[in-house]
Amino acid sequence: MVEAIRDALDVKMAEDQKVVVFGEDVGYFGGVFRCTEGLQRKYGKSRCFDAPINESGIVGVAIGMGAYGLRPVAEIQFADYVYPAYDQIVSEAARLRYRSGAEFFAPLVLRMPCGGGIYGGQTHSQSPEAVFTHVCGLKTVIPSNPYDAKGLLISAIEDDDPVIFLEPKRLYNGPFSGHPDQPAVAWAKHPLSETPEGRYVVPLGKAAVRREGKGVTVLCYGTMVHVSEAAAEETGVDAEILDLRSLIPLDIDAIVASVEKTGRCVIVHEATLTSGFGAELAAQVAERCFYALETPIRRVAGWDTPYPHAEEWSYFPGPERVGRALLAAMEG
Amino acid sequence: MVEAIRDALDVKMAEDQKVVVFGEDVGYFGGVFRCTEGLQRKYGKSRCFDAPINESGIVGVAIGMGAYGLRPVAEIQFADYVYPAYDQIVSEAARLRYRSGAEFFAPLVLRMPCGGGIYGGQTHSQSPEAVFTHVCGLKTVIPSNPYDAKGLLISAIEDDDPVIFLEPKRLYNGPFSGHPDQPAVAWAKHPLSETPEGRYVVPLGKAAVRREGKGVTVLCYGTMVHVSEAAAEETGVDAEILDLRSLIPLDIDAIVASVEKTGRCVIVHEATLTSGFGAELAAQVAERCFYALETPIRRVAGWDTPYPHAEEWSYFPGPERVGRALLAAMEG
Amino acid sequence: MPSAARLSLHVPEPSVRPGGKPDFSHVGFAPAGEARRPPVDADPAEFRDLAYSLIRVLDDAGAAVGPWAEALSAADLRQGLRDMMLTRAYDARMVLSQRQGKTSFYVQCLGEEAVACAHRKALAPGDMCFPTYRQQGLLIAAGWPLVDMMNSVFSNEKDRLKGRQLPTMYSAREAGFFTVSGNLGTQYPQAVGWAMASAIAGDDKIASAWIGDGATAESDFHAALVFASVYRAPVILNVVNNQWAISSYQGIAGGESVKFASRGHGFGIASLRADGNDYLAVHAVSAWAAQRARANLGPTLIEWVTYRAAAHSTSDDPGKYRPRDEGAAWPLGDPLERLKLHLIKRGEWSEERHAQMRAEIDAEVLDAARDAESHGTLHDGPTPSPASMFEDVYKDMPRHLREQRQQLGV
Amino acid sequence: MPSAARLSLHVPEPSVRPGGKPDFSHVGFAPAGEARRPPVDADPAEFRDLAYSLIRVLDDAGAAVGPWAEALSAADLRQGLRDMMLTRAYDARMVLSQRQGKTSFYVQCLGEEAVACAHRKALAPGDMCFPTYRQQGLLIAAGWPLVDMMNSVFSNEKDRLKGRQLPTMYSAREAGFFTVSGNLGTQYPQAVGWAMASAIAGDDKIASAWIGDGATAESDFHAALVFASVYRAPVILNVVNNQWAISSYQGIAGGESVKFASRGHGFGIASLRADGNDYLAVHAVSAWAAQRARANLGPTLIEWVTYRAAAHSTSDDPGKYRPRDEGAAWPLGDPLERLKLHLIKRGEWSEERHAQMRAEIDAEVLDAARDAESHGTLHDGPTPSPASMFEDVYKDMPRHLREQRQQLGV
Ligand SMILES: Cc1ncc(C[n+]2csc(CCOP(=O)(O)OP(=O)(O)O)c2C)c(N)n1
Ligand SMILES: Cc1ncc(C[n+]2csc(CCOP(=O)(O)OP(=O)(O)O)c2C)c(N)n1
Ligand SMILES: [Mg+2]
Ligand SMILES: [Mg+2]
Repeated sequence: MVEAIRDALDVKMAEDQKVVVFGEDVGYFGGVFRCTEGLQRKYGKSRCFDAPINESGIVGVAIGMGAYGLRPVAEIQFADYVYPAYDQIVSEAARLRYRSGAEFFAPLVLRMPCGGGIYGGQTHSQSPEAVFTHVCGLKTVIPSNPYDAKGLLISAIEDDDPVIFLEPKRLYNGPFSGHPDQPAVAWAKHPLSETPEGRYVVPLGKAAVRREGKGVTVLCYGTMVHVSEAAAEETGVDAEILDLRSLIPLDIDAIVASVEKTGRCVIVHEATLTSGFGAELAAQVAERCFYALETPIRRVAGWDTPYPHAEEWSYFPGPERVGRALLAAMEG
Repeated sequence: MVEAIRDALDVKMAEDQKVVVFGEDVGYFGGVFRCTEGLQRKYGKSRCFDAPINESGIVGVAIGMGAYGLRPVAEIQFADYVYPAYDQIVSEAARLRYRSGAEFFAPLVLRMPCGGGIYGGQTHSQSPEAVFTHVCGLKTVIPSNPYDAKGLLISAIEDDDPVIFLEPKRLYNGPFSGHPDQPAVAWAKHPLSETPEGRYVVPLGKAAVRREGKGVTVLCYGTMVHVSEAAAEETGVDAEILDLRSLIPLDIDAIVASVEKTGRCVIVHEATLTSGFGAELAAQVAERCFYALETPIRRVAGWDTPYPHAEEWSYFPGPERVGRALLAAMEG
Repeated sequence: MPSAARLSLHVPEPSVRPGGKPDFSHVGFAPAGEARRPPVDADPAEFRDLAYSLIRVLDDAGAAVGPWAEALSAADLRQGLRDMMLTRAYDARMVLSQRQGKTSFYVQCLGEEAVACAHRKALAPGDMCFPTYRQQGLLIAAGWPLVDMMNSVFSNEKDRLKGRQLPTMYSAREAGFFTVSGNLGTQYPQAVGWAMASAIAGDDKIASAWIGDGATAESDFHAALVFASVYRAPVILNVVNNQWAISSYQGIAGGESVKFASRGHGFGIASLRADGNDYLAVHAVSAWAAQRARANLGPTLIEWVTYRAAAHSTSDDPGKYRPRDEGAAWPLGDPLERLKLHLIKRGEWSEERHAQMRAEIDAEVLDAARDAESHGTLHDGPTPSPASMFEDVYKDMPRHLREQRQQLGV
Repeated sequence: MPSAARLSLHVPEPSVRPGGKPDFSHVGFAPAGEARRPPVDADPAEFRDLAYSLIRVLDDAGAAVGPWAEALSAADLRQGLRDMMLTRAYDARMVLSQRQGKTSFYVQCLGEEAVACAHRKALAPGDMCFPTYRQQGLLIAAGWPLVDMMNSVFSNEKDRLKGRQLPTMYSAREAGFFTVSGNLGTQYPQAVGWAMASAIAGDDKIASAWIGDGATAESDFHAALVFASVYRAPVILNVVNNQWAISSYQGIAGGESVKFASRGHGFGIASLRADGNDYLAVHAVSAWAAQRARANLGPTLIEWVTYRAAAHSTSDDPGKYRPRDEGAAWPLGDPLERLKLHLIKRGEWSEERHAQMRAEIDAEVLDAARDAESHGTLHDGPTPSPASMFEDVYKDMPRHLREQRQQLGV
């Protein structure tokens, strides 16, 4: 997925002089996850450069650049480090268009690796999507595979609204079913690893059905798509797996259609449970599909604790926990 | 309610040398809403003082003070200005105890006026509780009347965990039913305006039934308690109104008991709808009361837009909107 | 060797409180004409002293003296005087309107008119200001229509911000006036980013960032200085030190032990401290900084020393925390009076012409107010439609907002 | 008059990249003994020059020279040498353990040992350090048991942090070592708050805050300086300038045009720049700052000039962004070698005693490692219980966490 992200940046930088890429260690070095490798050499230091370690400043200057007319794509080194920038994101990027009567807007993309599974401990593992989905004016996107990563990132860069672009770091180098004991798999053999050359888009606001099924609808995104697939295989539950891809805007039609078909719903995310985005999904499903639901909606999520280092796999909502929820949903 | 808050601070400052109060304009002047008036004079400049305008610094130094052994009560002038401090709250205050194996902790209280209804526009009207309820390690509290304000604030100050203490500013000087056209009412006549002298506590994590009823359960807090009461009166719906008071920890027993009795649930908050705390409430009710629910859970909340200045009353989830939801919940 | 058995907390306190005798000896002000004027391409390390002195041009007798005195035409200065008078009259009218309930809130800039008005004239078309709520002078000096500003203050049907913003939070892209944020300090790094973008694009436009003394304490101030210095962004970093935040004086932001201008030194940023009540000084120093920025020589930080003569806003009563007569003791005088005196001294102005201009301006403001009021005020007359509340949250209204708009039934 | 038709963005670049010839001329270093030593109660405005010079005590021949040379006993210095050697040996072992898969990650402080080790000795019991992940030397110089540190690195059953934290994120209240945060800069204002609390309580304890050159760019750095200066908090503000963040050099944090020590000037904070590879200088300067703080004279900011001789962490390969032989060209030498030379010169040490101490230390580290490993390593042997994952989120476990613990079935 690293290559797909780099490719999206490359395509857009080549096509549009206005696209600039910056962040901590993204310039000469090419980013701690190598997503911007080679871009400085190719496009020059004023199109791809290192930023001082100040996330609030990174977003603040990106807003100014966007207001000027550029299309900044800034990297936050880990999603866990986005909080210092929260004010600039919430009070400024998200509101610029509104408060100025559309005179100014901030077409910025904030890329950030999220999620655990690499023994990163509590400050290299978080999934903070819910603190963005609550903020009107932002779009929040999270790919689960290279094809989507490239297509969604191109959409995000072309979008005139600020986009929070979360990249599940455990997927950077391969899909991950949630079995840490199994050998790591590379993307190569995965059907969604192929990324067409040049520009293509995956539109924001459209979910994808990753697995069709009639028994229960699974709403998930990012790493949890692969975990849910594994759980469905392993339990044999006839699950329909929706990869939401974009949380805001949300593809509520796809969700409702699936839940009305299956009558059951399991929601899976890696972020902590309480007030996570799963709560919003559950609330909407409960409201819109009330009469179709045969069993209670279940949420499987990270526990309401910081992400621990050693007990990472007790924390991670793996296929076993998801599988139990699938079975429970089938039973009632 | 201003007096109740001031009284709580006074009681604790008198009782415990470790309690210190600071924030922007809280010292000599006594706070823009007058909640700390007279405290500097009474307890001296090193127990109650003005802070530089740096919310991140305010919380950061409060954490350090807490780690030293004091009990800092810091004021954020408006909840809308808490975002610069978000990193210190989320990454630090909330995690100190956990990451240090309980060697250090931050017994701080962050007071902040929230909510609209005073023509404050988008930066003096927000209700950001949901960006705190998602963060494990924090407690989030919001009173709806003077009695609770004093008792909850004393509990919060005595609590060894960091507490976000939201004060609905529209309630500072009187209850508010959500009818801006009706004359303002003072607290004096309200049954919950009496605050016993000296120390008493309202425990964190306990909801209060404000109105008993059999038809539908209303889950609400802060200003919306009064609005919901008005809506119930005006529609004649036999609503049971729960004032949650504390969002984390949540009194789930009280919620479940009520919804199982009524079979219906309406959730009301002033914050924007999507990913608001109402989503968590809806998710939990949907999961725990699935078989008791007769009609879909409904959420009434602020629209997913910034809080507008002139159209404040089109934005505010007033008794008419709540009333419509009550009627709809009764109908199914 | 000094030692203290026990530590104690130092809490800065203004030299006087209500009832006391005003004292501004800490301002440390210097006679006009004294501060030197380095070439714009001088190394900032060579004029650090200028952050501790005070650049002044107009002396007490109204003469323009010293190396910072420029050759501004009498016409330009008369225009400057007019801009300041218009700003003051506009403010007075809006404060009155607020008292009359025509709007919810207002912020005037009484006593600080020179800072914004003269600065604006030192910028070029296309440059972008990132102002606070107290820089209405930038708009007025740019010739922006008063009635448009008033429409926003009244949140009426013609409000270009569709009633969404608090009064004084203008936005006027064409006038080089960035949308004002209610959040202090946030616009400072944005200005730096805008300036960086201009540099990246190979443009020749510069940015001008604004912040108050109190808000320099905000962390975004630091973010801005870091980025501005690292990338040598073409930006002017204005700090308006009007001595007060709301009730807390500049000492609570750090002004007790230093001059705010010196905050630039730790970044190698050219840093100047200037008399903000001196139209000529503001213009000259601003022009110097603008020239420096445009020559790709990087940022300049300027502390404008001035005094907030009125309340913080219509919600504030300064009599609660400072002597009511403090303003009268302010040593740098009134910017309008000082420029008027200078023009009269130059033989380019008179009391009569002044009185006449005042009358004209009053009429102009009144006309504008009547015009604006005819389109509604906050609680009276036409307002923006509630439906517009759902617009501009995103470029295209997403489905969930369309649904909510329907629910509201608009 | 300089002018640029078009602006362009300046992006700082280190003087060399891989393949180039190392160059440290920008460090601007000065001979030992040259920098003056003001009295601790001097006004910071009177020694601003000390932020631009470099306080050094040990000269190239190993002699202690100049006004900052203290009368440290040979025993103290031998202990200092031992602390640094132990730190280095501990680091080497932990890096090896990481390579062997016994833990996930490690951060060494190779080349920077003097900064933490000597500083610690200048503090008193009860003082509190707010370190980063690279100040293990503070713990070691405080005599904290290596095996306890290793237990945390291995996240084993004896880890006092219950396996929750990344390696190197120690916490040891008794040792005056505040829990390390993975988030850069956050602990800086916390240290100030702790120091303010000590002052409020009328205590005599001081705080010591730590940050790297790269992280000075973080906004919390500013917050800390604002609060420290306004309230004159008894805190030492250490900036460890080891020339590099991860792959970005100190110029990206602003070090291209200024010395980080000068960041204190804009706040009126006493600011010193010192040789961080000189045990004697670190001790003397730290003691000066501690004395100042304890005498209620307020904060001191100290830039320690040093060099990160190894990779940023075990996840990093510095050969990708700087010459592999850059360390050899570092002009301030190796702190261990320099102190060793000094002791030998004083007749208080010898190559033989040094070799013997090294052997002792190696054995001590090996013993500790065996002990710690017997309690488990990250993927092998006993670990903290999964149930403990739910503890300490709150003081008392709330109902929803009890439910979740039950769901996990532990
Ligand atoms: C982030 C934030 N914190 C607090 C406030 C509340 N507030 C509004 S104006 C003000 C004082 C600002 O003082 P200063 O920067 O000196 O500007 P002045 O009003 O004097 O022009 C405060 C504290 C705010 N608007 N934003
Ligand atoms: C808020 C935050 N942003 C980014 C990071 C990622 N990060 C970890 S260490 C580091 C470099 C820090 O450099 P410096 O402050 O010079 O300290 P050093 O490692 O050299 O001791 C970065 C960018 C982080 N930990 N926290
Ligand atoms: Mg001010
Ligand atoms: Mg460094």
